[in-house]
Amino acid sequence: MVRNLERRDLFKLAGGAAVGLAFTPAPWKLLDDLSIWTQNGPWIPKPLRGDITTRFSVCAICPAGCALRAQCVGGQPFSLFGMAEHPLSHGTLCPLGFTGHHLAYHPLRAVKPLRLEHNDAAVNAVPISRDAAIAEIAQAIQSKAADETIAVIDGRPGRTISLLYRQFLAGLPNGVYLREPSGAGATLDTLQALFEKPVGPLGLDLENTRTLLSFGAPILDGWGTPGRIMNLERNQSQLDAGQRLRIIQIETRQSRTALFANHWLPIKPGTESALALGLANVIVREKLFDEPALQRNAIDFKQGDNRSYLDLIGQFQPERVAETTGINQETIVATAREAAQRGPAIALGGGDPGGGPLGEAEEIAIAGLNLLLGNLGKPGGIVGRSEVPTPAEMRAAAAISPSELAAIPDHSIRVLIMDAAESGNALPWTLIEKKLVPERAVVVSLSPYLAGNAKHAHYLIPAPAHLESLQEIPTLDGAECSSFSLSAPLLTPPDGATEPMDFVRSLATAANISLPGGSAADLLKSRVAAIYQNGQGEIFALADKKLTEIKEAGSAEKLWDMLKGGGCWIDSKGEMAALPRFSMLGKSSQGFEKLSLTVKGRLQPPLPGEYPLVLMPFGWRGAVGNGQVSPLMSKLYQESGLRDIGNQAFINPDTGGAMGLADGEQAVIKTQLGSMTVKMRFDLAVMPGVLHVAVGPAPNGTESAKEIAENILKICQIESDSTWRVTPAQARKV
Amino acid sequence: MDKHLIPRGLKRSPFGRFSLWILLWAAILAIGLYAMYLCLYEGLNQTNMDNRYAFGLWIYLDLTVIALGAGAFFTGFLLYILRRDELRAVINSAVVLGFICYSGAIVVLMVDVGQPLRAWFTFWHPNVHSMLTEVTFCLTCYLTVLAIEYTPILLKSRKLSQIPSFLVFEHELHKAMVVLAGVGTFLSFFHQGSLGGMFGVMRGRPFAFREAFSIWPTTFFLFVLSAAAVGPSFVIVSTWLVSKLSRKTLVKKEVYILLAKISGVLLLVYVFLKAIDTIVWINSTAPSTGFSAFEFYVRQEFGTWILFTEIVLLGLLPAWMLLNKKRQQTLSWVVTAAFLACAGVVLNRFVTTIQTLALPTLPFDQFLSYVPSWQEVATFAAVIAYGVLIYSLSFRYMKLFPQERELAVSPHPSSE
Amino acid sequence: MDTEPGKYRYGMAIDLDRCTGCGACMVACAVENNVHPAQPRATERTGITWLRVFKVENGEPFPQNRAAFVPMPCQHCDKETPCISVCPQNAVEMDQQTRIVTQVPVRCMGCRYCMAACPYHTRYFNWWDPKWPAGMEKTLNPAVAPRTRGVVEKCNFCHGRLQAARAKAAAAGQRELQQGTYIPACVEACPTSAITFGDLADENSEVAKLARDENSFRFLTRLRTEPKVYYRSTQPFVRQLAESALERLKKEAANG
Amino acid sequence: MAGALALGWYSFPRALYKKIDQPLQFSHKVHTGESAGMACTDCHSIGEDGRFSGIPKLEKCSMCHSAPLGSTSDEKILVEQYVTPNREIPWLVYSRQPDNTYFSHAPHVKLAELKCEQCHGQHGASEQLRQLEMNRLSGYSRDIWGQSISRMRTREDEGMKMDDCIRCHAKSGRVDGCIDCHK
Repeated sequence: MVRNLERRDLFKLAGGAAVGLAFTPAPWKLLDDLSIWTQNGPWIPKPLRGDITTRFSVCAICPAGCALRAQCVGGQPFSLFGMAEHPLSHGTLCPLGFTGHHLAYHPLRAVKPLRLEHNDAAVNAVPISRDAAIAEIAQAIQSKAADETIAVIDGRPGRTISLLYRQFLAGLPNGVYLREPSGAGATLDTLQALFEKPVGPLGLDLENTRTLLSFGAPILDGWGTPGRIMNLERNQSQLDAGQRLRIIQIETRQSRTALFANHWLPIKPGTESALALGLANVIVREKLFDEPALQRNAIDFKQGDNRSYLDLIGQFQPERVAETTGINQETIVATAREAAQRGPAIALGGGDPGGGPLGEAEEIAIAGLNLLLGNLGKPGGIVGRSEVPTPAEMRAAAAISPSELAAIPDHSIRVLIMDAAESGNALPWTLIEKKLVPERAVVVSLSPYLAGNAKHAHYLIPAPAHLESLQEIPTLDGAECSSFSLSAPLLTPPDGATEPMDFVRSLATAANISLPGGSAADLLKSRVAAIYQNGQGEIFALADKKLTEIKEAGSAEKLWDMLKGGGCWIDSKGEMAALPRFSMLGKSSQGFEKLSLTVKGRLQPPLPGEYPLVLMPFGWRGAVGNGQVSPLMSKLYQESGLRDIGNQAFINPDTGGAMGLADGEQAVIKTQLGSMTVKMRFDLAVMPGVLHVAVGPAPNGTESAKEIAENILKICQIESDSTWRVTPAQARKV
Repeated sequence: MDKHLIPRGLKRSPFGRFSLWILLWAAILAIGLYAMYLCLYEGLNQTNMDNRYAFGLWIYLDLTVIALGAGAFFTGFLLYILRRDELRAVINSAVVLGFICYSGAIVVLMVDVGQPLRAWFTFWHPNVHSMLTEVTFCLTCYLTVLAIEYTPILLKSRKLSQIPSFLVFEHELHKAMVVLAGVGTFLSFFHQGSLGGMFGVMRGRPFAFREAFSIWPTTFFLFVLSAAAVGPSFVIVSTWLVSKLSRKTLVKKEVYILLAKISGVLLLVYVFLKAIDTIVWINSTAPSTGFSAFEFYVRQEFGTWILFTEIVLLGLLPAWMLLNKKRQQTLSWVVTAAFLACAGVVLNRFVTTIQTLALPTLPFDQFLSYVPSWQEVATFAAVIAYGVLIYSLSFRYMKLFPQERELAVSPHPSSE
Repeated sequence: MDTEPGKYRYGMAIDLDRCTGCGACMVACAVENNVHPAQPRATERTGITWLRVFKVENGEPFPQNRAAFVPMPCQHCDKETPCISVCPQNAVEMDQQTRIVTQVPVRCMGCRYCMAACPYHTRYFNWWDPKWPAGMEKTLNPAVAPRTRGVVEKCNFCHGRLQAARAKAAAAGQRELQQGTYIPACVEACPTSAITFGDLADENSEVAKLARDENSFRFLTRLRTEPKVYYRSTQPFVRQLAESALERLKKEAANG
Repeated sequence: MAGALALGWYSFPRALYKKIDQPLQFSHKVHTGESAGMACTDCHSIGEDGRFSGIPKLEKCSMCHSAPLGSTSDEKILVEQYVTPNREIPWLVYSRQPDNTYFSHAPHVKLAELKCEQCHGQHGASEQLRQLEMNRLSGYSRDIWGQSISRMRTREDEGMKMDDCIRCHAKSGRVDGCIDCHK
């Protein structure tokens, strides 16, 4: 009983207290504050507070050089947009550009120099001081054997630093300056090579073109400066039907360009050369070209020895080409006529540089087609443009001329420096590796990220990330006029980051080679000065958002400030000198044979029984190679599947079914070079017998996903060191 | 061991066996509690729900248990308002069941919402147009009612009844029962309906959308009816189950039969109306939203067979069985029927929640599938475990079945 | 800044012939509205994309197969808005001045009833805590508050930009918003100007004109919710998408 | 019960709020008085983009305070710790709204023509800066909730919670939407 009494009192007390408290604000205020706490708890990131300002720069993620208008809070950019008035980019940005201000915070960012130790699969990154690293690299350079070379791969030729690289290499016994295979430039470079003497830089006058034969170039998906194409497309509606640009997309895959081009020719894998020559065949047969001109200028158009261009295309009758390419005869004939009669017309090669470029043979065939169409130096065709002026002290650079990876012997590179700049083109490590001296080679990467090919390097000297340093944007391949702009930094780089220019300089000092002095900025200034002295072209200044004569700038310094403030210099249209004589079969003596071989396409059917499918990688301009994409790009890959990520292979349902595969299930893709596991995706739009796999970094930068993106190139078969777009493959259920 | 706690004159299984039984369920409960902790601490990414399958196992569970818990309000209604005194034999059990179902449902809801700390917004800034608001209000109120209805049973337990003031309190409460039953009925009527309404109002989900009478879509009334109908059935099933487990006769057969009759009649009405509703929906409602009703059934796993099973096999059939005068005499028959009836509602709630969300609305959208994660299942199991525990304890230490003692003395013939 | 109800009726017209599916709008939207990058485990069904671009196909075999891209933001249903009536605590409302269907995550308790109710699936739940890679939270837009885990969010037609536009107007002493002073991020971002935004209530506005275009359509109109996002396409197979889903469902049933 | 009441009414508010001193003292009165004769808008103005520069930047102070004016200790702190090293002064803002709240002075001042005092009380005429009372749970200033813990308002300008905004808006018969004020 007593116990109960106590208990009851306890009840009373508790009850009383409860009632009492209920009549105070305490519980209710607490309730309110608790829910407020769920609105602003410490786990929710807080945006910065501060003054909102607008700053201007130029996007340097890829070579396109689109103008940026950055909204900043306390100087920190939080939003990037284009600038409608900008003469090159017309206000357009691509998804990568919109997220450029995230790249400095990428999870795979490297913020200090690293020595990378490779024990079989694993990579072990050890921090190392910059000087120590440079000393060791210089050491390797000194100790190279006579027949070994020192090479630099330049992601973006044409910059001041490119000239610096070349001077540095020129100072070495046998330095090699390499360019990454370039998409838009490929066709023009090939064309250059066909001439007896150089004609100076070339460009495409797309604004006046009426028919564009695109051999797989991603015209509507980030090609060139996206704004240029989008602006062109926007203006179409103003033109009357006859004047509009008709894009004819010749591509195996139903790419975005294929979808939105005026006409899509789904071509069998690796048969572009055959089609190009087939079209030439029709044009010649129907006399739709300027014969006397070709007779005059072409060395090998018509000679007696059965090894002339005419003899070559003679083998490419439409019916035969139709069989090879899978495009019916009528279409081939119609396309040829349209190209020849609905001029000005351009045949554009390059393919999908993000996946795999076209090969040498294809490019020569396409170049030949352009010569046949006679569009050189004509409005709406392939036009000449002048070089961006270079300061006198840099001219020495010319001493060493650029070459392609394909051109240099295997196992010859002792020290390889991979420039930080992102070309947006795929470059398989397997191809680079082939060129390295086995065992003893030393590879240095200047990438800001420990990702992509940088993971294979021995030293990583991270450059500042996007928007962290002053970058120059040289003329883009395929642009009609030369241009130059600067990407002013909006962020401060971490202490551990090294300007590639400073790196080369200190490496040169260590290897006692003398380079023109001055800081990175000084060199750029001298280049801007050269542009000003040259007095050619116009300047776009943000102040009035108008194009004005370059003299209006008033002084080299003023020009420099204009450019740093997001302006840009555009050269006046260049004149093209009278065309020198040219060869249509290429310089090499086997040009004729090589091209003849393509009559059946790159993969001579039937394919080896074990590998019944054709594996074709595809990429997305700007989103491949060493560069990384913002983690926010997960919206396009992981969270919506709008863009395809490299862990899935697309196949036609019929083919897939026949292979015993199922949609959405894991499968192993195998080629002669290896195999990888992917998720099979059945897609009605895929050509039967073809496997498409995306190339590119994973959005969320997770290790596993990143591997995948690289793997696919590892198992792609590289032909004549220039193309890896078609590989016989098989796909099995796991 | 715990003899002094067991109500006088009642036999209960030895303490050892009982505690084993308790431990078993306690273990399940423990796992479930851990799962709940995960969901609350880590967030709902622990579940397999997603943006497209925003509701999952839990909502389904809530709808089901609340339907089955309806036994409480409806028996109360019949006993206190309509004065069917025979039902005094099961009212306690029914109340306990009701209390379990509702408290369980609310616990799960608290785990289900992303920000439980903001749950009170519904009371502070209510949107009166939302069926969910109605549900929330009624659920909480009715749970209080049930709690109050539960207390006398608690207070009558052997130990507590030694405290005089408690006895007095209990007595007072009893007077209030009529009022409570009234309130309870009213509240239940609304939230049972609103639960149905929740889905009936979703015009964005043509499969669930129904025409409305004033503000209430037909599903509102169908849910009320179906709940009322299976309430008694569930009491039958549960009582039978308990008596089997405890190997005792707990209530007179008449009670079973009475419950069966009530359940049967209501079920019949429900099935009738449900049929009409379905026909209207097929011929008018669905087409008017741009969907032919049979589009919804082209996928085999969700084929028309569901419709048939729900209305005929688990609706008409049990109704007939429950009302069949002759067979009513055999307990097993009645129980089977009652069981089928419950199954019918369980299926109905499944269709309303899970199937509705599986169906695409946008033309370029696919069917969705969803498999609950272990955390979801464990939480589900925990609620059941919690129920079993509360019930077992109540059954062991309180007088849930007033008739039990007399029946123990003179076992009823039909108890075999 | 006028407070007269229903003065404006903001809406969108999206030209599907122009949309190349580049995804700029999706990314610009996420940047503008502080939507966090996906967690490693996130999928197409647990991610957050206020604006999502879908790829739709004509279902023909190669090489007749054709596809189009459909950007799908919140459709801002004007009548019988399914998500508004269901929210138990007024976290969703029809903004009287602009007719924007507004979601206020700080009021939301995450019951997800609105998501179940939305026929367009344009509402997204925060299944995870919002996380940005170290340092990246510095790039958050101060005009929009990051959400917490466990609440629903969706497209509000960039209300941050609306507020900024209003403040600017007010500073100039104007009560009315001038045409074009307020456009959502996706509209500004689209490289092909496929998206037009404006006041549907204004007969002469560009968007109103496009809405009346013979090739314009809206999705699921027969639900009678009067969405304020219009689509335009000259491709018949795309326009057919607006109709009932019967065909597709049959097809799916066929191949399981 | 009595104890509970006392606890809830007296101790709780004191426990809930943390008092923080301003980095240094400042007198609006002195600045607006004859000696300095500055106007409110000299420091608190609305930019043409509609943004309100709530707290002036240091440069504003440096204009006059490049060297200590007067001999107060705060004057010394100002010059030595902020002006000379050119460090912004980390003022504590009494009326800082949560991150999820949007407020623009422009429409209130330019269109509705409210006086500062209507929301900020006599702050503009204050002799010195009081301590900021920070809610330990939410981190908000007490001015948001208002001085009286029961939210029974004693002064017109008390409290800056949503209800307070709504009350005033209701008076002017505005139709409000959530996104008018929520980010």
